[in-house]
Amino acid sequence: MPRTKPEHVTGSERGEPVTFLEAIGEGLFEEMERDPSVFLLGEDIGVYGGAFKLTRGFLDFFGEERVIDTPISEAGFTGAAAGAAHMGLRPVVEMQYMDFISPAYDIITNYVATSRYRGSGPLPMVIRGPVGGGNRGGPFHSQNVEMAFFHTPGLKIVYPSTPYDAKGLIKASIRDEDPVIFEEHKGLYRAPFLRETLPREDFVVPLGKARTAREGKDVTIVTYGLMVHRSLEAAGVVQQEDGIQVEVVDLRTLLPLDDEAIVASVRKTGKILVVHEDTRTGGIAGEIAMRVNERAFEWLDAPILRVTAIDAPVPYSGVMEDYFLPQVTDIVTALRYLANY
Amino acid sequence: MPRTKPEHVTGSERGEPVTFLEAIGEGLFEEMERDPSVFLLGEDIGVYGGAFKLTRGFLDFFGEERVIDTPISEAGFTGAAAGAAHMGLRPVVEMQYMDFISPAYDIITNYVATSRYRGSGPLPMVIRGPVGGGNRGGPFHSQNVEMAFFHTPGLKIVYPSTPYDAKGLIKASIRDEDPVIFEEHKGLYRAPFLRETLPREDFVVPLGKARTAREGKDVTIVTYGLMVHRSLEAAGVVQQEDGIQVEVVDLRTLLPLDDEAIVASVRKTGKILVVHEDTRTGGIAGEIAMRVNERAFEWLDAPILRVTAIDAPVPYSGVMEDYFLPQVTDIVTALRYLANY
Amino acid sequence: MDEQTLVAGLTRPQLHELFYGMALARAAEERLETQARQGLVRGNLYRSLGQEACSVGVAYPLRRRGDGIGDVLAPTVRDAGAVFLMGATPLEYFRQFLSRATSPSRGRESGLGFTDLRRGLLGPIGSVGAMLEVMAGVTLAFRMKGEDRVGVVLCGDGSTSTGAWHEGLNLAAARRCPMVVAVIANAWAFSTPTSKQTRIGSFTERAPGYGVHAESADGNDVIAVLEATRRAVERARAGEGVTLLELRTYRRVGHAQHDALEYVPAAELEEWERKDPILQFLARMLAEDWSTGGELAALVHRAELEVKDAADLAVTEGEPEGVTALEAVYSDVELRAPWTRLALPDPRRS
Amino acid sequence: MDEQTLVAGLTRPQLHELFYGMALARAAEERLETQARQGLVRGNLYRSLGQEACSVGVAYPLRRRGDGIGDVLAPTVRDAGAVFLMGATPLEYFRQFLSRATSPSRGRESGLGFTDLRRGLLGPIGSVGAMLEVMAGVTLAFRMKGEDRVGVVLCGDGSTSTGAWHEGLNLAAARRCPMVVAVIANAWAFSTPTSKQTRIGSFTERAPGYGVHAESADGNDVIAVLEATRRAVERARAGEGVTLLELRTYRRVGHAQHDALEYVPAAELEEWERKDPILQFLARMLAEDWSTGGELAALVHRAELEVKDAADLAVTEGEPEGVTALEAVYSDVELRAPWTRLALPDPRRS
Ligand SMILES: Cc1ncc(C[n+]2csc(CCOP(=O)(O)OP(=O)(O)O)c2C)c(N)n1
Ligand SMILES: Cc1ncc(C[n+]2csc(CCOP(=O)(O)OP(=O)(O)O)c2C)c(N)n1
Ligand SMILES: [Mg+2]
Ligand SMILES: [Mg+2]
Repeated sequence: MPRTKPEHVTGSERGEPVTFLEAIGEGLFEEMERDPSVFLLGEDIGVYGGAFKLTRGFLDFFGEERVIDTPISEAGFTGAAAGAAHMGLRPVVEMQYMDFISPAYDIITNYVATSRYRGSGPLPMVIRGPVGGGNRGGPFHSQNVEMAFFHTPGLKIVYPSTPYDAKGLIKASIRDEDPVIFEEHKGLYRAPFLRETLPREDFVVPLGKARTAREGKDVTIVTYGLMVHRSLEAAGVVQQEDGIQVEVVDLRTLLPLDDEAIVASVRKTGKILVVHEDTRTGGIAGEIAMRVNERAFEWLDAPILRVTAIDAPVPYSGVMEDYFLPQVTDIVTALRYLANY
Repeated sequence: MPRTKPEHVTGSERGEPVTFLEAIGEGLFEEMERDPSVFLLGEDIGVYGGAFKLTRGFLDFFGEERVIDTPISEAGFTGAAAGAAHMGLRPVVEMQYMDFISPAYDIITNYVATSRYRGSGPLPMVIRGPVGGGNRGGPFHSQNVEMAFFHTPGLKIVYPSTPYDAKGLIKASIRDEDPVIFEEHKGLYRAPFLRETLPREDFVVPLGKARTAREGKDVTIVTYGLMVHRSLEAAGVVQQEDGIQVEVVDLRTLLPLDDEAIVASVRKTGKILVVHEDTRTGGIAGEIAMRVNERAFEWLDAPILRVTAIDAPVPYSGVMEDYFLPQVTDIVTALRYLANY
Repeated sequence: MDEQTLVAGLTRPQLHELFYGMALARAAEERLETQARQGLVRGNLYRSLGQEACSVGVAYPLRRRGDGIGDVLAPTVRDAGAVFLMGATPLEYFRQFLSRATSPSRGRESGLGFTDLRRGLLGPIGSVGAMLEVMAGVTLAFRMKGEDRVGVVLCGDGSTSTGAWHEGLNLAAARRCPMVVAVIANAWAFSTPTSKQTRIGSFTERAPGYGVHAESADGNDVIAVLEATRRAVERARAGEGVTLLELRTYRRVGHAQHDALEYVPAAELEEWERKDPILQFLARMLAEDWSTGGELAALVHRAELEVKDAADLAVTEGEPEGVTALEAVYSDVELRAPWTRLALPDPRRS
Repeated sequence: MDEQTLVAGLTRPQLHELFYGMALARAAEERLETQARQGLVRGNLYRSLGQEACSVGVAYPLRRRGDGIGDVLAPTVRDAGAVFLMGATPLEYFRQFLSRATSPSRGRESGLGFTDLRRGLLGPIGSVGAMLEVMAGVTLAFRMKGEDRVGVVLCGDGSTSTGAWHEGLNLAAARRCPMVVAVIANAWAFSTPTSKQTRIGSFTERAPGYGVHAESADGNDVIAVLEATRRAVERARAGEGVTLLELRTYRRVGHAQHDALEYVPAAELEEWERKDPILQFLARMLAEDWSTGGELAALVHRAELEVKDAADLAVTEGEPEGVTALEAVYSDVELRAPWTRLALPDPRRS
């Protein structure tokens, strides 16, 4: 084949460390190579390679039928992905920004999520795209979308925090028999500190399993996505300055939620802080609090607490957005409070 | 004026007890009489009077310009309501079933909810409609929609359980300066046991305030909608059979959540059970658990627990739907468990 | 003589099949109404009375194979006739409405809301219009895989106002998918007349805006519907893209059983009763000598019997166990029963 | 002499106003690009380079009053020219992009995404197409209140594929609202050519499907745009309902500043550079003797000065306090600051 692989998906093959974005690109690319039924659709993913250039070069390599530039029709192409999945294909839909998943809310929650239940058999499809704030994107290019779908049985939601997980999880999501919403934090895409050398051989990270990002015995942080790194930073601060040993659980998959991992850590530390970048009321901290109550209440030595964004649209102003978002200092404060409780 | 009022909205005027549905009809009607800027739009609300006949006769009384039969365009007419609100009107949108609010998810969460924040000034509008299961309506005519919007700052969500509250709250919602989602449980609409004589004079029930539906000192139930009545029934059972005194807090408004009421009751009883008809994961119990942790953890003598629907689409089969829904026996079991804890 | 084609390339047995298809739909729905009155069936029943020719005429020219490689059809909730032709049986139909454990959706959905990929049936969801989006993807897959299959969506006049209808149709049109959209223009969407749905006089006027073919047919003439659909399907199979069909007909019953049709002028109803698609076809069959009164009466009788047998059997069967509500939400995640229905947990430190 | 109408019923000062409107938009955007390169502005900048005549020609014939009872316009994020004409100032414009505390949205939204009802400006949200739904309601309100006001939505070719576009347009059409939809057909939606967006050659082909008027105009000819819009606005004001305008033009810069236009043929760009709406109008003004080189040069200069003054002032102003992010989410609910930034709670029994 004369077609050449796009360079940004060959890092691991060449043994070089890759960014978060490249890791996802590699995952997509490998799955497309491995399984001809995998194909992509979304806005500007072909010639342009996607707003974040994640699928740059894919069109040349895989051709027009497998890398489809769609009209601006999030509902239309998400529904179409479901139709193609019925016919045995494995579509991967890109939302240009995940904020634009909203017009597809009906088809996702009513059609996609209930399809298997209504008897159609498996409906393998992935809806992926960039999420999150900190980029001065304003209210419509900064959202996290997990809580729009967390309440919908039938969906899975994945939200990785490292290149390794991102690659392993996108591959696992594509191979999964259920519809998966896959969130990629823009703040991680090209973050240099995250560059990581990945195995050359095929690997997946299983859905539904959290990861202990740091071990500790005093306080548990349950978090995901970019906030894993903020949490690790805060954990480092309180370790150094206060000798507090923080355990950081990176959920990786939000739905289904890995109760076991959360409960195990809480039973160890007796204290739990949930950190999420998403807004506060109705955030995932609530569900975690319920699960902990149901399974680890007697181990709690302090209230379950949370550090989150405030309950507002994401403001455009940098100063306001910084105020809006949870910061390392918030986590540090919360950790000290819990440790001293 | 030769126009006659539709009979079903004159019960209170005539001093007769009214159903839940009639109470909402009265509330809408009175607000339309009182304020010419209030108008209705939705599918089949005019000539037909709405799928549940709630607005029967309104068209004849108020005319075509204030009772608008729309095309099947939930996003379109919800967005249009916002536009009309900008121009000083107070639209009340009916969703034929609240399940069909889904196509309007984008315009509600991105436009309506953020409008004031982005500087438009007030955006008074109400989106109301029937919700809930138990009617053998299957997956697309039985949903509760609160958790689709609970996470969206800028919206208010109301979910009444009695004719008095329904009337007072729909009136308050129409007068409110913010967009309100108003859920009406189909199982309450015509329930004979709910018939209630309402004040003849104008009254409202303020948004954001819960109500103590039953006082007790042993266990708190926090609930809303149809489940208030299931909870009261269960409370009666355990009172009689076990001497357990249950306090039932009817939230009435879900967003903003009335922390004060919840916290006050939990500080009194030390035990809390959240009951919601909606599915489990990501349900409102989670947020309540967080708030209780934040403000009443030290008063807790038992884990925060919940009784909810299971995590599945709403099945059509009656047997399956009964299994799917939380039942009085579930609440009784949970209350005993908590009381004995 | 059975091989001779009499009209529209159809033989006598085929014409009988069409007739039987309509008679079966009508008989099944009537039986269902009776069951509903008896309290056996709950939930909404949507009838196709007066528009059976649309369901049957659209489904008939498809490759109906039952082996998962034929054409695909997405019916509306009213299209019993189409669903039967695609291979679903009256027994399955009654099981669906009676929510039997044996029903195709295992009690999860009512009526025609089940999906059967072997038969090429995609069950609708509540939101009208949505199936255009899904079918755009089904037919996109046909193109991608080089299969010469076709996808047909039935939809109501009311559904054309939805964003889903637009996005699905435009996407399929832009990619020249082998898709046919048949709008059953039955004058009403629940109580809303088409004039409040849109300012246009015919849905064919939508076609230029998507760059697709269009054709309008008398929806009460099963042969006309069949021929228009056949042309559309052939175009699609030949790679000529999407066709928008308008089938002009009339919904002669309420939107569902609780709707007493108070908003419909009696004269209009009578007019359309005279155009009843089954009686009209029957009259034509006799007039053209394609059949005899005895044969057609026998078909009606057979349809009624088939329906009765199916209904009677379905009634005797049981509903699913409640606990099955926990199944099939995911491929690999097991839902737990509610804790209040299990041995109570002991959350204390152990 | 200033009262004599020279073309399209416009006087010399009015023609100068049009010219100035385009020059101002271009100058403002260029200044903004500089600021972005300097790192002063973050986030996406969407330019109208080459399509200024659309923004200006559409807004000009509206009742622009600034007192809340004129016409209403919903721009796209690219329509600086329209927003200035409606009364927003360059100072406000720079404050928006620089997220100043003094900006119309008080730092909450970038660029043209602010709403100012007194000036009849409805700021767009992210989702393209959505403003048709909102404007349908604005114009419905005009009808209900018996006001002879008009609402105009500017939207891109790409936005026409959204369900929102369809639902908004159909609703307004069905109710004969006084609404004008101007599709800026600039050949691209980000990197997607119109041919991938839809199979149609002209967006006017959509009009019959909604039963609305349509007109196509050369989007690089400000007079043509103005005249077509004026006709549409007059029809709307006269109760003749919705008009769909197609404005044919070309987006000569990247979708936003990071887009290097690699997917655009150089020849096409050159062709459209030659049709630059400002230069074209300038040439015509001179050829027809409507103005002089000196006058026009002075206008360009004035635009640049106005922009520079505004930009320079805005740069010196401060961003909002972070804590203001808590304000104006609700009319009557106060958000609390995060607990970690307050005196720490004592949740113990007291
Ligand atoms: C998106 C959406 N909104 C509302 C409804 C409620 N509803 C069910 S059927 C119906 C009327 C449908 O009319 P039409 O499409 O003409 O189909 P017909 O009933 O005539 O077969 C409505 C409004 C729905 N199913 N979907
Ligand atoms: C519903 C939605 N999906 C995706 C996007 C991302 N997006 C922003 S602008 C744009 C292209 C818009 O093209 P067009 O409507 O032609 O406007 P133009 O940029 O040409 O002015 C896209 C895809 C969006 N804004 N809204
Ligand atoms: Mg219809
Ligand atoms: Mg464009």
